Amino acid sequence: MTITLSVAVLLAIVLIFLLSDDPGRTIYYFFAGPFINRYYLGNLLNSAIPLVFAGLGIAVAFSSSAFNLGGEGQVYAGALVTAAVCLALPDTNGFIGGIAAVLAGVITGAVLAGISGYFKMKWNTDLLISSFLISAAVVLIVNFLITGPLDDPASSLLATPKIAEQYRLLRIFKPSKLNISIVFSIVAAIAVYTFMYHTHRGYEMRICGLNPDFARYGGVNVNTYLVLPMILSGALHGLGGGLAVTGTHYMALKEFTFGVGWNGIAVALIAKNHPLGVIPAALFFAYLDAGAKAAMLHSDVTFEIAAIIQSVIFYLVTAQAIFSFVKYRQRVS
Amino acid sequence: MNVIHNAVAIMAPFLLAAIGGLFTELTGMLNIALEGLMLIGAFASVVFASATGSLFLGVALGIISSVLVAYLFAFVSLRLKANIFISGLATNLLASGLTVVLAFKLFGSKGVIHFPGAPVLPLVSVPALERIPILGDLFFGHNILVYLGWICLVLAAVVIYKTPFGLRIRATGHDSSTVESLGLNPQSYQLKAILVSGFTCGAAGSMLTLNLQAFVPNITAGRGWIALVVIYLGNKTPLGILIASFVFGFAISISNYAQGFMEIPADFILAFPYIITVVAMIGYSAVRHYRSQKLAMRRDR
Amino acid sequence: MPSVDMREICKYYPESGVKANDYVDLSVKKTEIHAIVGENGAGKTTLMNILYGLERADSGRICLDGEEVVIRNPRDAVRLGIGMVHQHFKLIRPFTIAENVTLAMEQRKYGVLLDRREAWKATEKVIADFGFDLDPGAKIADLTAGQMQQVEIVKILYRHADVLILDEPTSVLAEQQIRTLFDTLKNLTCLGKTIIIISHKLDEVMSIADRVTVMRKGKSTAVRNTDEVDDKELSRLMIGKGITYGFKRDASVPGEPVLALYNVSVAERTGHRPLLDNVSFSVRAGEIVGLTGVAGNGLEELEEVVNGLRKVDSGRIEHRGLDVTNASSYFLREQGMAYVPSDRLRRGSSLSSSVLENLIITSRRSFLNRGFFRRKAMEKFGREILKHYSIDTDLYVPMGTLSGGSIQKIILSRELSAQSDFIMFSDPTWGLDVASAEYIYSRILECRRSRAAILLISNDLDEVLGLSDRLMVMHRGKVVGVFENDGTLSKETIGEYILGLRNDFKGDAGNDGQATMGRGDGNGGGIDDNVVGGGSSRDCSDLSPE
Amino acid sequence: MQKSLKILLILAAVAVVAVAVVLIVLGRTGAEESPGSFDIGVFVPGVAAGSPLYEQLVSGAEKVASEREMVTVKVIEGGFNQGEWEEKITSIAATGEYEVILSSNPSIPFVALPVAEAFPDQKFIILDAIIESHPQMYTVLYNQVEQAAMLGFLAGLITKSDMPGATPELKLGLIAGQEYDAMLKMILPGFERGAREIDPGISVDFRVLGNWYDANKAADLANSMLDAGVDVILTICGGANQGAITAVKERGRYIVYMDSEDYDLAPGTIVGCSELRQERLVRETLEAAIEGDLDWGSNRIVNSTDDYVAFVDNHELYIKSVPEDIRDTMDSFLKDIRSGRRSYEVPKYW
Repeated sequence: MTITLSVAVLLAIVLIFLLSDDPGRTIYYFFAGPFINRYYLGNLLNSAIPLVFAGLGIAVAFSSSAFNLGGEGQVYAGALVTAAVCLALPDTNGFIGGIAAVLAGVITGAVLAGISGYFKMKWNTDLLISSFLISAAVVLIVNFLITGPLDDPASSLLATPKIAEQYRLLRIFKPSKLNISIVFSIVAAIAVYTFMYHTHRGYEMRICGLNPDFARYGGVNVNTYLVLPMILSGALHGLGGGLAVTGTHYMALKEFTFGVGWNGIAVALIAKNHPLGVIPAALFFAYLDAGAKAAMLHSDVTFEIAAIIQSVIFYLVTAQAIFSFVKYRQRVS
Repeated sequence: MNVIHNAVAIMAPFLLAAIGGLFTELTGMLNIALEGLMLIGAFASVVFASATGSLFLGVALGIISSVLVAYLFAFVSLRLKANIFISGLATNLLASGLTVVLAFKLFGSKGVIHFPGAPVLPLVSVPALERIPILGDLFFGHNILVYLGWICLVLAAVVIYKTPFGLRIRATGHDSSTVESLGLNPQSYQLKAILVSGFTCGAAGSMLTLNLQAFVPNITAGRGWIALVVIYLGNKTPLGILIASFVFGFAISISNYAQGFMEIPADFILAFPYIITVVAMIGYSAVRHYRSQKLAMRRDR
Repeated sequence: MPSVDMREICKYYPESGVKANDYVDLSVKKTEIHAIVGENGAGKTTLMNILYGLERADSGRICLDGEEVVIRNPRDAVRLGIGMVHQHFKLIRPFTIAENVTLAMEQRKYGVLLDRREAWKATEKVIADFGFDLDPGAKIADLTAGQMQQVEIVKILYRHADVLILDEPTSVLAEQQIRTLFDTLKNLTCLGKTIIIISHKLDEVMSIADRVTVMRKGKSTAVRNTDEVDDKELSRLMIGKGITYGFKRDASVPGEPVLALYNVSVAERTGHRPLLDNVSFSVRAGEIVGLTGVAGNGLEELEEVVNGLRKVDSGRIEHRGLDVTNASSYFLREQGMAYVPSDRLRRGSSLSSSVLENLIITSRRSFLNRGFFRRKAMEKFGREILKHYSIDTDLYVPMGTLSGGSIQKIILSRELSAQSDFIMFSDPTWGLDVASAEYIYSRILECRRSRAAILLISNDLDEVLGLSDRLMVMHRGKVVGVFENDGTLSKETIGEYILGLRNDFKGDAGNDGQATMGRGDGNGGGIDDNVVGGGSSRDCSDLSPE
Repeated sequence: MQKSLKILLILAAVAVVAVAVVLIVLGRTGAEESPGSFDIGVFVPGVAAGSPLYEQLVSGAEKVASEREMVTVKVIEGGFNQGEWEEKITSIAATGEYEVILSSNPSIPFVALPVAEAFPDQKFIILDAIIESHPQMYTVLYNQVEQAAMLGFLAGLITKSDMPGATPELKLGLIAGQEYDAMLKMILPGFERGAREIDPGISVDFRVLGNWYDANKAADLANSMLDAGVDVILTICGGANQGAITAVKERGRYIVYMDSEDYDLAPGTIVGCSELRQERLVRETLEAAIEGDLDWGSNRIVNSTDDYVAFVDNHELYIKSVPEDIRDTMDSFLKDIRSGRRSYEVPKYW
């Protein structure tokens, strides 16, 4: 791991020399930028939060051989529904209302993923593709809702109105957007870990994923576990989306969760589908992104250059990741 | 019906990309880099076409560029044993960054780059035949790369089912250890499959830019992902891919036209093709399920 | 001049710290049948993988016909005329025989296209030349295990191999098929082929091989001519001490029926022929009922039906008088029915999970405390099992890293620790070495002593004959013979039933008259007789080429 | 071999790191800010290159910087994810280095609101946008109703004309990248109003692409509109415009174009371009800000009477491709607008 990582860093530095006119500055901000002030650090931590939830969602699904490719739509829809519920609620108690709203987001994610799981169970519909397609449709429908019926007439942003103060989560590292949902993300990781490795449901779910024949032989109702991991996965995605609204953005913006679903997959793969490993993997991802942002702000790096440098690091980091995803191909023909 | 004619034009890029993706899929790999490979092909082909003034050279060099990036993708995935999913994501990221950086270095713009000097894609026009309803729409009056797509499809079917290479590709996907035990290197077939996907994605990409004589960043706009869906929807057969991509092209075409006369908001109509496809797919799996239950299903799970 | 000469071959697996081959010598003469025997993990397969180029030796050299060769990969091996039949068949199931045979050495037309007709012809020619009976156009998925093995051999012969390696070739075959295979092999040596067989079944080795190399713990310990040794000596060489192959089955008085099947039928979805056809029998406390037959004749289906993995279409299953027809596996286990499956790598265990996770699959709910596992209790349970059954491994080792024998021991210990009153064993010693098999047999007999009812499903006739109190034969989904195993039964007699050559059994397999014949037997009748009549002759020709 | 390779790698690593460290030190020292300067942070919500409005935003600011000492400009591109804009603007504000943050996009005031709250000293100049009143902000809105009306009027003339590409149907088209307030409240109604001054029976076929870059889909959309008898299309979909232009060109129909003077893209096909004088606006506003003349907290709507919104009628391609009678009618219409005799009010939608 250390060797590949250093090779990746080396290559990244070489690329920076090639692409940047002020390589020293760029390198400094790319690698140290996220730590130079508390604002950047806070944002780094904050941007890791949705990745943790998405990564957990994928880890749950993949370790049960449920291939959820619909994370993108599930996060987005979860966020939208949370925002919508917050906006629709009359002036209620902030705590209860906030929980109800996030819960609605969680349910949305769970239902979206659950549909794929249900049809997989019922008719053996390919999970990978159905979840992906549903997500693609959902993203467009949410776009429609955000720019149409739920658009804030008072702002020119393609977004819903802001949610009321009482539903917003506590910011803990001002002026950054870091908020207490980081605690939730850690709790969620521990909870998912506990569920998967310390309860019989989690055990049955993993066994079903690893070897359905063995699970069936051991008296596990395999069909249940075609749906359950998808529901859990979708719920975690929805939770990530919901907390992004109540914690970070206070509203649902058009395509603001863009890429979280895919990056969540990468996070889970780097973490080898281990729930606790998801946290460092998400931090690594967020760090790369924060570094790129700092370099863009303080040096002459542009988006595209940052993308190239990031892609090189991804290429090599993955040379270490376990092949859990590839392994699904080895279904017996 | 113009809807059909346009559907054929719309489906052409993802049909081509799906053909290449089919090869990687048959060797047992999920190739999510189709999108990035297409983007590379799109950029390189129009640049080279404009530089050389030759349509053929443009397309050929576009394809070669895409194949080179595919080789990088294959090298990392197969040789360095990187997770193919993440290296695929990385390829897409690389393509989106590289095309724009190169565009900026070469032409000083990161936006739309016009190539007024690039050769125009000639239409294959047979006026007499074009008037035949439906068939005329299907087969005539398209640009020349659309026909390249048809040719590639037929070629792919022949290669997959009628050549030793295809036999080995399919064998690799079913059980790579068997292929290995016969003295073949399954990885080399996976490599070749990825290169084939680079080839067709390059061609698919060239269609997008040569059409317009311009490059727009992110011009592929998710067509690589649609191609992936098409492969599955087409049940991993050439004929299936043809049908699936037509279904998709038709749905998109209809939604384009529907915007004109339907009262439904536009963003909502945009979701239409995906909804149709997912419903069709679930319906198909239901039919398959009940049929197989009736017929030769020896084990029910 | 030896044909194959391997000298001082060494192979070390750093990740597991195992010296699989430690200065191994092997010398095989031309046109002989040479057996390599040894326990599981003795290094036989590693040695052959090295010869076939699937693995590379750390040191040592290989000579073919006196010339030193380097074999880097199977391609080199094929070029040098070496072919290998693996223990697990390397066949592409959706492909036809001809496609499988010619794969990687395809017949071509116009240089680039597959020539299906030529492939068919070439395959046909090999089949005919060497006296097989196969249809080149048949799909692998439709073949029996014996036929698949023939395809594997045809594949090698098509490649003009002079040296054939067969890894445990008889483990999937029935008695008659084994004899066919041996005839084929002898025939091949007459045609100038050299054959290396890996095996641990000494009687087979004695009957077919000319010479034997014995391997033990990664070393080659002896080379003998088979006509100069007996199997006792061989087993002493293999295991290091003299053992008596065999076991003692003391007399037992069966008690009341524990499990009973009444007219159980399972239809095939295509509707051609029932997978199970009016099967009725019972297993009583303290007895072992053996069930044998050729794969594809209903044994697997019966196995699944009894475990609740497959639904029956008609008939009834009772456990201690309780109707458990179509009950779930979980319910059956709760009722005290244990099961050691034949497919131990896929059904019996989860290879990527730890030993502990494999051990608790059936007892998982007993460790729950408010929904959470009591990790300590679980570990204690696991450690006790490992200790009690003297399995030398750790709880958190992935199952897949263990040897076949250890895996089977763990499965067995898990099932036996459940204190069940009914235990079904399916091919419990398949692929295991003598010592492991002995161990398994002693456990089975122990269960019998503790008055469990035991159903033993096995393709191994010696095993069934040795262990069973009663013995049943299945053919085409029907019980075609039931015998009290009084020591007078011969393998040959059973073999005739197995192959459907004799079908004179009309009873209902000793249900003590309880069977309710009214259920589910109305639909059998006419169709069924037709199919069996028409099919059985074809079936015979499949299995015996003569 | 293995070992030497390793050593080589380590050496290379050491060398690269050493160079990097040296450069970092140099880079750090070079970045010192001098006091007393007027520093402008330009936030581009998207990518500057390729977008005329953003390009002018940057070039205007850079011109001011080049003309005046002590004025510096730093351009930060925000990318296409709106969700990240606030964070990036906060980053700029958090440095405390910039006297003014300059941006251009209708949504920026709302993105900047929380930033302004967190940094009460930070001032914002936001063009192409409007907000009621905020003491830290100054916003300027272009009258795009007027801008669209000019194009609508021309399009109406053309669809009624006997130009070769004009169809008998009285149909115009508008392709939008997305639906947003300025589009729905100003541009679409303005385009319709302009056209209906020619003939109340003219209808506008409004379609949405869904993004700003799928040029091929824009072409398909354009084709489907042309099939329905549309003969003039106003295309406002960023990079994807190219697709609409190509499709329309192939069928010999017409395009009217917004935001930049781009007749050259498709001579004869693009028959009308309007322009926003963003660069001038940037320069004037920045000058005022530097001089301290800017009335913070106010907003302003600019239109063609002050020549911030303009129709480009002096381009040779315009003269070449549009028949004289149409140009004459157009001329008098433009005169009316420039002189304020005819005006299109911006509805208060904020």
